[in-house]
Amino acid sequence: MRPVLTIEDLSIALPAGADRPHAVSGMSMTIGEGEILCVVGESGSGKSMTANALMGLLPPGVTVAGGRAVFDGRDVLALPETQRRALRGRQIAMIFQEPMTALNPLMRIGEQISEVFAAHGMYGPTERERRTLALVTEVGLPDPAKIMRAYPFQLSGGQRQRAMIAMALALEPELLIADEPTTALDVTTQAQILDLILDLRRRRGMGVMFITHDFGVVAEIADKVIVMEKGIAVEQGSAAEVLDTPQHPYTSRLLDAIPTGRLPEARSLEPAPVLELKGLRKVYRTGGGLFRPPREVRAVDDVSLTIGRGEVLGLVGESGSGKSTLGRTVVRLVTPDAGQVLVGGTDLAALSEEELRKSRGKVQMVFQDPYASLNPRHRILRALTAGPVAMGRPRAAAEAKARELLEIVGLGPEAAERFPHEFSGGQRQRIGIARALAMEPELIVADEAVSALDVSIQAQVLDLLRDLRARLGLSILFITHDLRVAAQLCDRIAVMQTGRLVEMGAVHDIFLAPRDPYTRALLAAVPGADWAAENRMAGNAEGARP
Amino acid sequence: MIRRFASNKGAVIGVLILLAVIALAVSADLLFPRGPWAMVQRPFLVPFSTDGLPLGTDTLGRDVAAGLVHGARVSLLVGLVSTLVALMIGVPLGAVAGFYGGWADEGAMRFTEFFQTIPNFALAIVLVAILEPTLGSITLAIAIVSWPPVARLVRAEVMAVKRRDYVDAARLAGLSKFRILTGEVLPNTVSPIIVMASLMVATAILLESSLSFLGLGDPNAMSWGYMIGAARTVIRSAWWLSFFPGVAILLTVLALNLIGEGLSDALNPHLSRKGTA
Amino acid sequence: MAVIAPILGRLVKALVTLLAIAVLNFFLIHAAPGDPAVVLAGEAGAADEQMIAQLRERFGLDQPFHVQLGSYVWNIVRLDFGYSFRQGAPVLDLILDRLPATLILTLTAFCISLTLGIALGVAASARVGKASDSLLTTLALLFYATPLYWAALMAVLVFSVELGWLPGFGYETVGAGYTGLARIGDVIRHLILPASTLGLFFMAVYMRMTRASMLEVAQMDFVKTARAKGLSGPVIRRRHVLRNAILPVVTLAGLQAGQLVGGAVLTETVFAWPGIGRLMFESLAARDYNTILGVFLVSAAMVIAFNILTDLVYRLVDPRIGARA
Amino acid sequence: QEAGGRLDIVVQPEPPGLMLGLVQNGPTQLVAGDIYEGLLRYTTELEPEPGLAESWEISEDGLTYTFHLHEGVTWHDGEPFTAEDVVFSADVFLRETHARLRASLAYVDTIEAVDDTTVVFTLKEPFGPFISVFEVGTMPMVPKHIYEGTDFATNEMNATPIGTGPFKFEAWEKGSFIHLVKNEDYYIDGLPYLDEVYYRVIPDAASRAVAFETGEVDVLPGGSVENWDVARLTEMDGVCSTGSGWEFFAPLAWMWLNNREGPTADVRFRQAIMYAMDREFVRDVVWNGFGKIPTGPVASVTNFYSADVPQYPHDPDKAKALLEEMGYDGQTVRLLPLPYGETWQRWAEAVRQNLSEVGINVEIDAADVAGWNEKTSQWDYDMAFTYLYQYGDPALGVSRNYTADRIQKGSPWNNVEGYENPELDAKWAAAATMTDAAERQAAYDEIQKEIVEDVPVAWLLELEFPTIYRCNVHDLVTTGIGINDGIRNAWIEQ
Ligand SMILES: Nc1ncnc2c1ncn2[C@@H]1O[C@H](COP(=O)(O)OP(=O)(O)OP(=O)(O)O)[C@@H](O)[C@H]1O
Ligand SMILES: Nc1ncnc2c1ncn2[C@@H]1O[C@H](COP(=O)(O)OP(=O)(O)OP(=O)(O)O)[C@@H](O)[C@H]1O
Ligand SMILES: [Mg+2]
Ligand SMILES: [Mg+2]
Repeated sequence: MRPVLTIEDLSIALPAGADRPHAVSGMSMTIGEGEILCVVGESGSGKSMTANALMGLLPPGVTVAGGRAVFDGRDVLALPETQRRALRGRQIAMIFQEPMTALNPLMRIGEQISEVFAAHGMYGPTERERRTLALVTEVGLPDPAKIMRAYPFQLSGGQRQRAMIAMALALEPELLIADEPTTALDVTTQAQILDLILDLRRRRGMGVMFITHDFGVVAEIADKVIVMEKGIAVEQGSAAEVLDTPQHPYTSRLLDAIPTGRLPEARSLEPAPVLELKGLRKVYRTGGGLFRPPREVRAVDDVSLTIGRGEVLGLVGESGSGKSTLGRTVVRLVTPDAGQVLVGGTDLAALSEEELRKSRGKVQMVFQDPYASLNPRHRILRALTAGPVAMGRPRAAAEAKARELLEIVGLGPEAAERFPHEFSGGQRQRIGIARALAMEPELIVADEAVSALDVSIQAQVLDLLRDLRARLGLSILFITHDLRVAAQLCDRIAVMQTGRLVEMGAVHDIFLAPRDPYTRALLAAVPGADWAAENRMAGNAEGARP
Repeated sequence: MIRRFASNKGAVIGVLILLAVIALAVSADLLFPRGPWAMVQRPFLVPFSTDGLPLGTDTLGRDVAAGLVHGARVSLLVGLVSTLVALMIGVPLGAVAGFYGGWADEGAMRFTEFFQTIPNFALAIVLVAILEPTLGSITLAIAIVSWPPVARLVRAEVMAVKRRDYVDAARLAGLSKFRILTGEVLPNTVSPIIVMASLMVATAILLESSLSFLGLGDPNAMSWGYMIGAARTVIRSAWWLSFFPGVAILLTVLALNLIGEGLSDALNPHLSRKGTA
Repeated sequence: MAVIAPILGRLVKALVTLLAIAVLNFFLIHAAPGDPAVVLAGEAGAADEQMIAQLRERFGLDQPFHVQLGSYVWNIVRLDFGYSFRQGAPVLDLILDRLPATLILTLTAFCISLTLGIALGVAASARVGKASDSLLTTLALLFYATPLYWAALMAVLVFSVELGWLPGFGYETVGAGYTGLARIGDVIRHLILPASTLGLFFMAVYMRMTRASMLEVAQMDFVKTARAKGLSGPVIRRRHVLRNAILPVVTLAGLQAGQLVGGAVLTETVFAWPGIGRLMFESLAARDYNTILGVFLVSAAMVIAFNILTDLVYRLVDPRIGARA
Repeated sequence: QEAGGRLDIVVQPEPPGLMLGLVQNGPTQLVAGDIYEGLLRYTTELEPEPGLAESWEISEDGLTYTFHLHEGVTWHDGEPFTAEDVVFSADVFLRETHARLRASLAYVDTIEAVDDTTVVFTLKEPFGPFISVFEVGTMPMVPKHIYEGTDFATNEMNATPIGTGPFKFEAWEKGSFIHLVKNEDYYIDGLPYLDEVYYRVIPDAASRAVAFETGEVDVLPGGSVENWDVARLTEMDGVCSTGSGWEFFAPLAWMWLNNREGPTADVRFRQAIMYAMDREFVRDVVWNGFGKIPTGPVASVTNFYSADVPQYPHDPDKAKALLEEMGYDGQTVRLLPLPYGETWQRWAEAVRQNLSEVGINVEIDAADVAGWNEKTSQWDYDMAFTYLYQYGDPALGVSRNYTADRIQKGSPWNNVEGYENPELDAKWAAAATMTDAAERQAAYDEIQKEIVEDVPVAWLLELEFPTIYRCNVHDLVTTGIGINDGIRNAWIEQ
């Protein structure tokens, strides 16, 4: 196979004061024609920097310290800016992670795509328009003529990512660099985009450098894999080699940490319900003014369910399906329009502001973003004791309890005196859990509590939750969009679609015998599902076979 | 943060200038015990021509240097106090509007909009004219015309902060709304308020001098604006009378701006996140 | 268009605001010491009780306060600004006489400051960190920190008195009898100094803001996308960065354009510009109640008009606004 | 003399209206003095000379004044001016609208038109200064055919005033200028010389000076630029100035001292103030050498002035001694400056400094014109600056400030200080009704001597407002009223 790009001994220097001297050091690799190379690794391992260096888009202060990147017979790293610019978009194209922000909000989609032609002085206006239309059609956007006239905000995330891809493909580049192009999308959309990329690769025969941290995605599309750790490529090889017989311990660690489809043993549970939802409804009305009717979104539509003592109920569904709204209604951060939230017999939904404040302790929440869920100005101790003290617990007792909890979640008691910014994301999430526990709740709502974390850290937090469930008999409403994660922890799973519960049942039933077509679609869209299934077949000791 | 601030050359210059001005203002009575109004020499003495009167004398033979130093007091005082008062109006209003939303927000914002609709400078003039020009009324008038942007800023910040998860966490912890507002939300809106305040002091100093120029200054308080206003009729024959106070205003406002920019750079979450993430 | 409805809504609110402003001002101005009768009597150099009583009666000041307020508000509702007894003319006429001058001055100042400010801000941001950027930012800071009136005095001194290039005050050459183009040219010559001093401060504001906004937008993801397309620096700045960076500048400019009308008092005074800022100040000194109230209302209406205009511009520039609301 | 040309004159502040019969403030008279005319004019020695009245006679008993009007005088709209107009003006119009004249008209029994050109004023009792009330600002002639039977204040013609004067109203750009043009049908052939006059409104004093420098305006009437600029401007080439033209008004500045309460109620305190003030310094520095230190209530150019009065030189020690004697306890006294610009502000500051040097605590009270009027007319002050015109005669412009019957709340133009001296009141009254000049002089000599002892107010300065103009303008100031009178004699040398 003819190599499109050969990187030799690439090093990228970070400015003084960064967490390490080099973002990337001594990296080498090749991408062949029509080949997909996946670059994997944890956050901060230097994946994006590699891509940016190739494009000549390194942020100010970050410089190429050494090495070559031969593309089309030339070292792109050494080219003067004008020639690099000619290369960009035309021979090497790139797509980015955030479809929300990667498009100019003030320009029509069509304009943004045809701008690529203009940038390289190609074709006249009518020809540009024609080609843009063809591209929009090719990436599978509906109603292409209309989409071309649309603004980014009028498109969904997946559609925007398709538009980005259309842009990247405009001049039929030989190399496409995709920096986590599906991370921000939900599973079904992700599956579509991956399909699109595979399809285009096949038809166009271009080389693809695909950056991801998700081994599921790797399993789905990669021909070759390169694993990065702290700027160093620790392992590379064909997808099969790396996934099945990892050589480097870091790779193994990453692979181990992935929530595979392995289903844990079903546990026996007490029937006593901790939480009962009856006919819960929440409708959002937005906009609306003096002269226009408001827009209505039925975020939660007639949902009834129960959670037993010590049970973990997983709540899954696509983005916007109403999971968070349901979770927030349970803790009554959102007041439902109708229905009951019965916790230990009291209907939280019917309490007045003041009564509610008193019974706050019963249900607690762990939040998604560990960086946003702790007040940056308060010490950890204050975060853990404010609640109990407000509930009337003596301060000394609350503080003792806080230190104890910190120990339980795997942090030393001395952590109490520190500020949030002194902790890593995973550690903060543990603090978040400790904070919820400090209120001695009967139920914890965990809304995407591990979604923002790196896989290995995700695994640690899941372990902690499992451990707490066992030790304290916690009941958890576990909200996630990741079915694999749900399978790790939950006893039962509820599937939501556009505000409604479409299916609910034991993990095994949902995974192995999904009844609702939506559930089936969700399951099919999980990247690397086949690979995971193989794994499962490979027969792990504790793997629960059907 | 302090390190980042200190590494900003402009900000350091700003702090140095401001400290110098404050030092002069504080030691005014020591340096010029006779006060700014004493007629010490012949009028219209050119600067540097007479010993002990480095900046010359004004239309009545008063020491320009004494006026400048005593004027620093008034200008700074008006700037600081009016900013404080504006904050005292704007912060609670903005906070309540942003935090409670609904009718409170609607009401507070209508009120703010109302004050933003009245032409600012004109309102200041009318207020001073009505209350009669004293330091107090001038300060109040400046505060009244400068609080609406504060309220808007605080409201926007509060609305942003109140959506953070830790605020929800505090609600779940059973803290009262008031405690959440004062304990969790407001402290996290302080940085942009500080930046804005530093610029407001600058604007207030300019505003005071403009009012003074229109003859709406406190006749018992020597201020820089008063000096320029009084000197403008002799600007042709005695340039130094308006030049020195003009430069004083310019430098002080400049210093405050430099400090404001330095603060905003140092406190800007954008930049700081980039540095650590 | 979908633009009409929210504008209508705003207009309704604006009318309520204006009425409230009228009432507040009525209270404020009546709280000031002295009344127009006293001032007129004072100026006459002689007065007796009979004269003051006559004047009060003629001005309606002998009525109880609430009656005066009521009839004032009722008149405002009917768009009747009342009569200036001091100047012996309907307030509306007085204001309409002066308004064009103010509008010409402030709009020119506004346009100068906005275009120059944005242009310089863009230029500075393109050279960020270089000497020319420092020079521009320092200049902007200086303009920002210079008291307006002081700059005005200096400008007259230099350009009018010393150099004799430009007229230092007034609206046109009095009694020259220019017509047509000659007259326009004459007015423009008179306009240059006041408009540029009035615009100087705002130019500095817009420039700093544009620069900061440009730098901030330049950090955004879509700019990276644009670079990945192979677009050149200037094209990116113009098509992508500037268009996004200009939005906050437009907002601020809209807020300030309205304020300019009421804030031109100083410039109008120094340059003897026959605008409504001066009319307000002089009427205030004379306690010519109806006139002050009228000017206030008109300038407040200007503020509102400019805000609505900004909104419209904003809607044109930013497609998200109309759709979201 | 050359005919033709245009004159640009500064008017400050912009007059509220030009109908001189309704509004009598300074700027109005400056402009409207060209449009309207009175029966008489007054020389710089305050001798009456013909105006609309060609000649006049006063009866022996001082009770009958007969005026013979010029023939062929017409109003600007072409209507003839007759004795009926005089009767209407004095007896109907001005009686209703002109407060100052009303006081003098109180002495008048009847006003009758004998024929078209003869008018007779009959007095109830003799009134010494009566011959001084026919100046244009005091008794302007207004057209009967326009105003009779209308509401004077709201008559639409007020916007386009019709007079008999040498110049006709042409246009008024509010905020910019007032344009007058030559009255081609003026009753004196060849007059006026000028084709047109522009009165220019320039609100800032410094800008006014610049306007003169750059040749934009030709005449700066007294008081239109600050004193510091006067010296500079008059030193320019081709620039002349004259202090003449104010003899009739003889503006005298003083500080009202509140005789009712506070330290200022004590005559020793008031005398201390007189000694404490360095009036020469103020004259030389603040007024740039213009003006004269007054000896008492009557200005030196006004009729019946007397210099034989107690003197108050600058003597801080004497002031301190007086304060000591009265036992002044350091109570703060408020000083209300006249809000007429920088000069007056500086003046107040200088006085405050003088007073504080002898141990008097002074705080300057700030107020704008309206506030000043309000405070003074409501007697809410301790010391307040003011200046007043004397109109050529103590009975017209002086006594009103010192007699008990003129203690009237609500107006700032009377005995605001609250000085009560019944003995002197009687003397003032007697002096006003004397007809013999020598007799009157003796009476006023006595009054001045006594009142200066009491210091009811602190006399500061006989103001001199120099008129600055280009030297090629001739005969600008020909009367005791200066350019406030019609400038019909002014001409420009080309
Ligand atoms: N603008 C910058 N200036 C300085 N250092 C930076 C900058 N951007 C990133 N870094 C540092 O470079 C290193 C590599 O970052 P990079 O963005 O390549 O990571 P990544 O593998 O793409 O991570 P992620 O999965 O979070 O996107 C990190 O240590 C990061 O802190
Ligand atoms: N405060 C709100 N106001 C208006 N609409 C809202 C609000 N919050 C959520 N919605 C709408 O309600 C619907 C459900 O939102 P929700 O956040 O519950 O979804 P989700 O399943 O949690 O999605 P994700 O996986 O993206 O977090 C969405 O259409 C959303 O746009
Ligand atoms: Mg990355
Ligand atoms: Mg969610």
